[in-house]
Amino acid sequence: MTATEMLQIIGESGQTVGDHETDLTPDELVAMYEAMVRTRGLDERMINLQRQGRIGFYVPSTGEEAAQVGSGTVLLKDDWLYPSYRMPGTLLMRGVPLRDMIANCYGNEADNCFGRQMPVHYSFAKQNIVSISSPIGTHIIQATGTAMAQKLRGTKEITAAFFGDGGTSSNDFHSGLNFAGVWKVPCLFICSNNQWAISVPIEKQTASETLAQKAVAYGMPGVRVDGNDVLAVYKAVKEAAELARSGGGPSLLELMTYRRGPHSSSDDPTRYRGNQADEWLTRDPILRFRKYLERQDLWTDKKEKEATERIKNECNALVKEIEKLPNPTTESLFTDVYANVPPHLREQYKHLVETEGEGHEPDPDAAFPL
Amino acid sequence: MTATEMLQIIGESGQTVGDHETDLTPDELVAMYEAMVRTRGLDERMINLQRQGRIGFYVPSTGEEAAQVGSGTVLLKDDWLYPSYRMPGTLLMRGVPLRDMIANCYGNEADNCFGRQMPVHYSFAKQNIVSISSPIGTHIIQATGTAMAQKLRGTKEITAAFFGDGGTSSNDFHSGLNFAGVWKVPCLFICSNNQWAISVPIEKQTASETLAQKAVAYGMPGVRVDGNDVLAVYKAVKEAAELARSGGGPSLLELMTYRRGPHSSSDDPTRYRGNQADEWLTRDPILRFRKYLERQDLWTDKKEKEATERIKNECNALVKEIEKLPNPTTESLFTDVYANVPPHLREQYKHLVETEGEGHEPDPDAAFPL
Amino acid sequence: MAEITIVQAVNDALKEEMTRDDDVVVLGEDVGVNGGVFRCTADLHEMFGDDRVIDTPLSESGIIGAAIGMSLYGLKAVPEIQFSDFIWPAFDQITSELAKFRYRSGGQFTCPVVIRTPYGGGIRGGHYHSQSPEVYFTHTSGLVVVVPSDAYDAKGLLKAAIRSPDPVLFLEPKKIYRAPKMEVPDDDYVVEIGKAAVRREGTDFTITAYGAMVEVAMAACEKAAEKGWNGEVLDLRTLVPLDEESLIASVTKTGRLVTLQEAPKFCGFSSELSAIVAEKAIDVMEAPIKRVAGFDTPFPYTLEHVYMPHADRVLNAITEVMTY
Amino acid sequence: MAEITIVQAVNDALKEEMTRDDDVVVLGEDVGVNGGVFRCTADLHEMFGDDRVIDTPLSESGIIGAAIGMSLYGLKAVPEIQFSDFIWPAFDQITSELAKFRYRSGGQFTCPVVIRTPYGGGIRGGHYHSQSPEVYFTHTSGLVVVVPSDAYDAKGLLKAAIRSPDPVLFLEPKKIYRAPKMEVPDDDYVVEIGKAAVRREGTDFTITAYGAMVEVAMAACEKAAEKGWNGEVLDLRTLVPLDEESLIASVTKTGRLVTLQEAPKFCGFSSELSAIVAEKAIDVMEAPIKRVAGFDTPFPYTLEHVYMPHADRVLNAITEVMTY
Ligand SMILES: Cc1ncc(C[n+]2csc(CCOP(=O)(O)OP(=O)(O)O)c2C)c(N)n1
Ligand SMILES: Cc1ncc(C[n+]2csc(CCOP(=O)(O)OP(=O)(O)O)c2C)c(N)n1
Ligand SMILES: [Mg+2]
Ligand SMILES: [Mg+2]
Repeated sequence: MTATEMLQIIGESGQTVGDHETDLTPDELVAMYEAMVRTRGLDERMINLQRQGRIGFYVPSTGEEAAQVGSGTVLLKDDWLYPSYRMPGTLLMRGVPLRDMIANCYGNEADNCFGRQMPVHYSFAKQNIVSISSPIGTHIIQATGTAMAQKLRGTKEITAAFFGDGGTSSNDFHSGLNFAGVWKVPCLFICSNNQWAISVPIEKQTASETLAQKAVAYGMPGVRVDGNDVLAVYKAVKEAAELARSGGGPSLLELMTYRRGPHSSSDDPTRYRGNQADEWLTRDPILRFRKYLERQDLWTDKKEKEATERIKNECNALVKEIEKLPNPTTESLFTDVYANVPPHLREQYKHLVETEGEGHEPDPDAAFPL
Repeated sequence: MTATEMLQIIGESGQTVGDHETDLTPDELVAMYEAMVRTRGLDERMINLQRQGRIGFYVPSTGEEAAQVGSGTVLLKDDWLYPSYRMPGTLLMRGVPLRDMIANCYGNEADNCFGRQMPVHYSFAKQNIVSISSPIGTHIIQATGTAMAQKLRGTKEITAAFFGDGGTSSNDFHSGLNFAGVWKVPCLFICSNNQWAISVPIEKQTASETLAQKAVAYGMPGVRVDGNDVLAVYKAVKEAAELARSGGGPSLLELMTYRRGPHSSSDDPTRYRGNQADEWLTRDPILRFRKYLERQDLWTDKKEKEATERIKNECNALVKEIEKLPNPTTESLFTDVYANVPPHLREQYKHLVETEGEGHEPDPDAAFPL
Repeated sequence: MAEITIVQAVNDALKEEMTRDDDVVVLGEDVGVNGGVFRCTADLHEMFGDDRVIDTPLSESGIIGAAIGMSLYGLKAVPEIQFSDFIWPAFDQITSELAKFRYRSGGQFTCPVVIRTPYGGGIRGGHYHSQSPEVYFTHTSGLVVVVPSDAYDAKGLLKAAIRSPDPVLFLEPKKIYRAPKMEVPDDDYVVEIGKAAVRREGTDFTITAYGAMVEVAMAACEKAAEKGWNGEVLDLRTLVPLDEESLIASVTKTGRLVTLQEAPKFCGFSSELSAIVAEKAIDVMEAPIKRVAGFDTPFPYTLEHVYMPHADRVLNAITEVMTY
Repeated sequence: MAEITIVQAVNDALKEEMTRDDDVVVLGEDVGVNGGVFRCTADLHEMFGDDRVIDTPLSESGIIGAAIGMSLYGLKAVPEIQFSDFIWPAFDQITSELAKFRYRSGGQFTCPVVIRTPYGGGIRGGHYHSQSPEVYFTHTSGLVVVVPSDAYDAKGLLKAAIRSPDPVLFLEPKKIYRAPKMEVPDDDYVVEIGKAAVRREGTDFTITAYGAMVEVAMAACEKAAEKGWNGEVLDLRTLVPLDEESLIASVTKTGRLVTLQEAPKFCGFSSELSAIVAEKAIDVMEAPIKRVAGFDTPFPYTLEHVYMPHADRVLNAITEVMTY
């Protein structure tokens, strides 16, 4: 595997490319496929809820399920993850309850973050999934720091940071990979190159021939992978994880994929991209893996239908339950700014309650544009 | 020339390495040598003045004269320069009056910046030498912007940004080279790898095998040069400049050299580096070039003595003249913050003059530690 | 006269200035074919081409640094930062470089970049799409900071900013980007930087506001009027250089001051207004100076409507100063 | 009891806390073998090794980002920013990340990083080695901001900061890094964060100060005493959370306030003090609140002594409030 060639294991029609043999059992393969179906099912439900105005915002990951599930299969329970906002699939695979994810998108009493952040900005400490923030790239160097801590403590854990092609231009991509190279920490830098950063195509993002080759600047291996090929992603991430776990230091992985949908529920891609999407629409990572499994008699139409129904029903039941819960308390505005609420915040809270009770009504016109 | 091999033309004993023929005339060669001698002469005088407490701070460039002069020979009158603080030689070659440089170090009435910045933070608009600031790396992306402007205006000019090995870790090294690669602007990024950033050695700065190869991440050529070999520097910078001037886009150059002296007048390198300097002390770029010229009968002891005396005398005369000039006016504290002095600053100035006249006495204990 | 939104006003100002002056160049994330995520740069790419309407890589530091370099050379760069919450990677460029170039070079180098960026809450953007960062910049000597509150000013102030020899941070109140519409002359005009505007004359108390808070102040005054209190609304428009004179004149008349801002209260911009009054006009004050501001917490998502100042909250403060 | 400088106090605090707690890790530029350009981390590398005293690449963004990642995991990172003037590349990490992690994650993730950095003028450092950036951080909810003014506090507050569950910006006044020396107990002690100290009791006027300005305030009070005016000096020590109670108590007693800071005046920290008093205690004030501060310009080199507040300038302000 190199930084300029692209690793592929499953071809577009589900055939095996080259002489690759997988170390995954049939059960594991099927579990991976089911995780991809679940990911898309969750996404579809949430997009739908957003369109109906029942949640305020959503970021679809349609077409990027292989990247999420291929990576998610490798990482161990104790490993730390710094996810991007476009990877619900990996989170589900780590054991994050579907309920908690949906609750986050509602941002109400059920949300473990008290509705403080926009939808899809998850935080799940129990699963070592670090709080997602909107500013692009900041988490990359944080992942290096966590991996350094893991190294200093002498654990066998690793850390993985996930980001997009746009993220490679950020300041902390540079600091993150540079520090990681020097410190030789057990960190994977996994870039989903979906070829767009909102409306900016990859050619305007960087003149680097590939993103993987940026690894050269930091003295670490760079690997380019077909990101729509779940087995290729799995293999590349696994090898990089083994390297990191055994003290071999960090790697940069570029997963070549495509953002099939809009950037977010606020985006209208017809404004800036023509038919390029069409050619990529046929390159569906789920379809491709399904063909692969079907060739080996591991999957059927019936199973497909069951899996699709299952996630749909799960989502519906949870939505029904969560949707009727009340907002977080007004008090939650003031807690967690510091470990203890300091005097000036106590005063502000007290004044608010005294003068406005539980406060003001929401503005019905407020809507997020991006 | 490649990013991992190192271009060399003059060997340690002044012999020509390989089959290189220079396009420089004997007069040009001698002029380059004289510029190197001038550079060191100026440096020595200023270091001395700093030791005597007559100027507050200085940054020596001892051992890095070839990098300065090799680059300075290439750049044309209309080209724009974003220098680092360690390159008085290049500035002199661009026609900056010695007087103006010394005046800057005194920061008095004669200083074209009204003593607003520390010594060696020069600004010379007439020579297209952009104001040097202390924060490392910020100028690299500014150079990209200027080169973009040159490109948009359709000029044949180019821009060059100079920085150290430490500078490659900065945020704006990353943005500067990334933007330059995408925009394909006529910009040279010239890194003096003197192997130290204050006390931090290059191995702790980056795990990249060379700095030149960082160019790969930005889709531009990277070239590694013996930075103590003035002809190698000249050749590499010239080729990169021609590429840029003809629309071929930016390049990254790594000039391998060594910071022989302390980081600045405030630094004590014995605290952090042992004998490594000794081996490099024998690698004097001036001595090497002198041997080369002597082999061709272009230089003599007599000329050496004359050149050394000349710069010494020039400096002494200027120091004598400048040293007795008064401080900048108190008014100069308030001008140039904005194009016009706004009301609140006019008020502050007025209040100051009314209550304190020309103000307070300096603190004799204040001394810069770095 | 056309009826336009603030978005349209910004867009018109850009079009007019780019037509007037070939040196004006727009750059930023998604400003090109996409026309900006808020549509402020719509059509520009079509009208002025790739060279003058530049989609950049995802780096705010790069956007501002490049804009500085262009402007040092003589272009007039007008970068957009997509949300002001994302301006921090560029803070070094803005604070250490943009603000100080003229001063540190003894006036030899100037880079009058105009940074446009939407700021403020009210769009359900949560934590990182709602903040009001003005005070981080108003403390930085060398920057001009402008905040329009309606379409007329947005257009006139942006045009003035583009023609200004100083670097300008132009904060666009995104809550009111699209409403209400306003009549704006078709002819070329500018609004002078450095002058506040009295939006409502009154004699009993003064409210200072800027950006999206001006309409909140106006609404609060309507409510106060029902109680017989006649308030004056001072729309600051330019935060640096501040129109101190108008501030002092207004409080001298009314003797009572309520300051209003969306940003967190502690060390917010309004604190400077209090300090100026306490330094120069404390004698005229007949009541404490009350600040209505965001709470000193990060900006929330679900409870944004509780967080943000609204007319009733301002009315409470008015009541406090009027009944003191 | 040993007589030590602030540099030594910082160094001692680091040594003691690193000895007490294996999780404490120091990182930054030149903090290792070199012991820091101001020697604050001297000997640490020898005592605690490469793993806990880490020389970093030249990237402040990287230093703070990595420190956050370490601390999220459970280490206690104590990064050094070589000069506070160079903190801006890390401002995104500090403002968007460090300050907000606890809040945005509903208390699940915390990163109580302690950022140490020398600030302020008085060393002939010019433009970029002299600035006082406190207010950029005091407006950022979620950060604790501490500024010691002597060796005893430097040690006790730094130890408290390292044990604190919140992120702390620890600003070290480099002008007085080495003078004067002060007796400090050999035993372990901490100074409580969030409490101001009355450095001089007085009844006629109050001066607030912090860091290197405390000694200037003291000197000014000596001069005022010659005129028969008895001043009280309040050393704020912690800027966030501010000890408002002590401020109000002092002005309630004296009725007159002069605030003192090195940083530029406009929207500086002292403006908040004026605003608080104007909001909560305006009635007790017998004179305008005067601010002595840096001018609203970049920091100069040659004329630093004209720029920086000094005792005579403070005395002028005292005279103004006393003779009002
Ligand atoms: C620092 C910063 N600048 C701008 C934005 C606005 N923004 C949100 S997502 C995005 C594009 C990200 O593209 P990429 O990294 O490729 O990830 P993708 O969305 O394609 O998964 C931008 C510009 C932001 N969130 N943070
Ligand atoms: C952003 C920033 N951080 C830290 C410093 C302090 N500092 C001044 S020079 C320097 C080292 C620079 O090393 P390098 O880039 O290799 O250049 P050299 O001094 O070796 O020529 C440091 C850390 C600074 N000026 N700016
Ligand atoms: Mg992308
Ligand atoms: Mg160096």
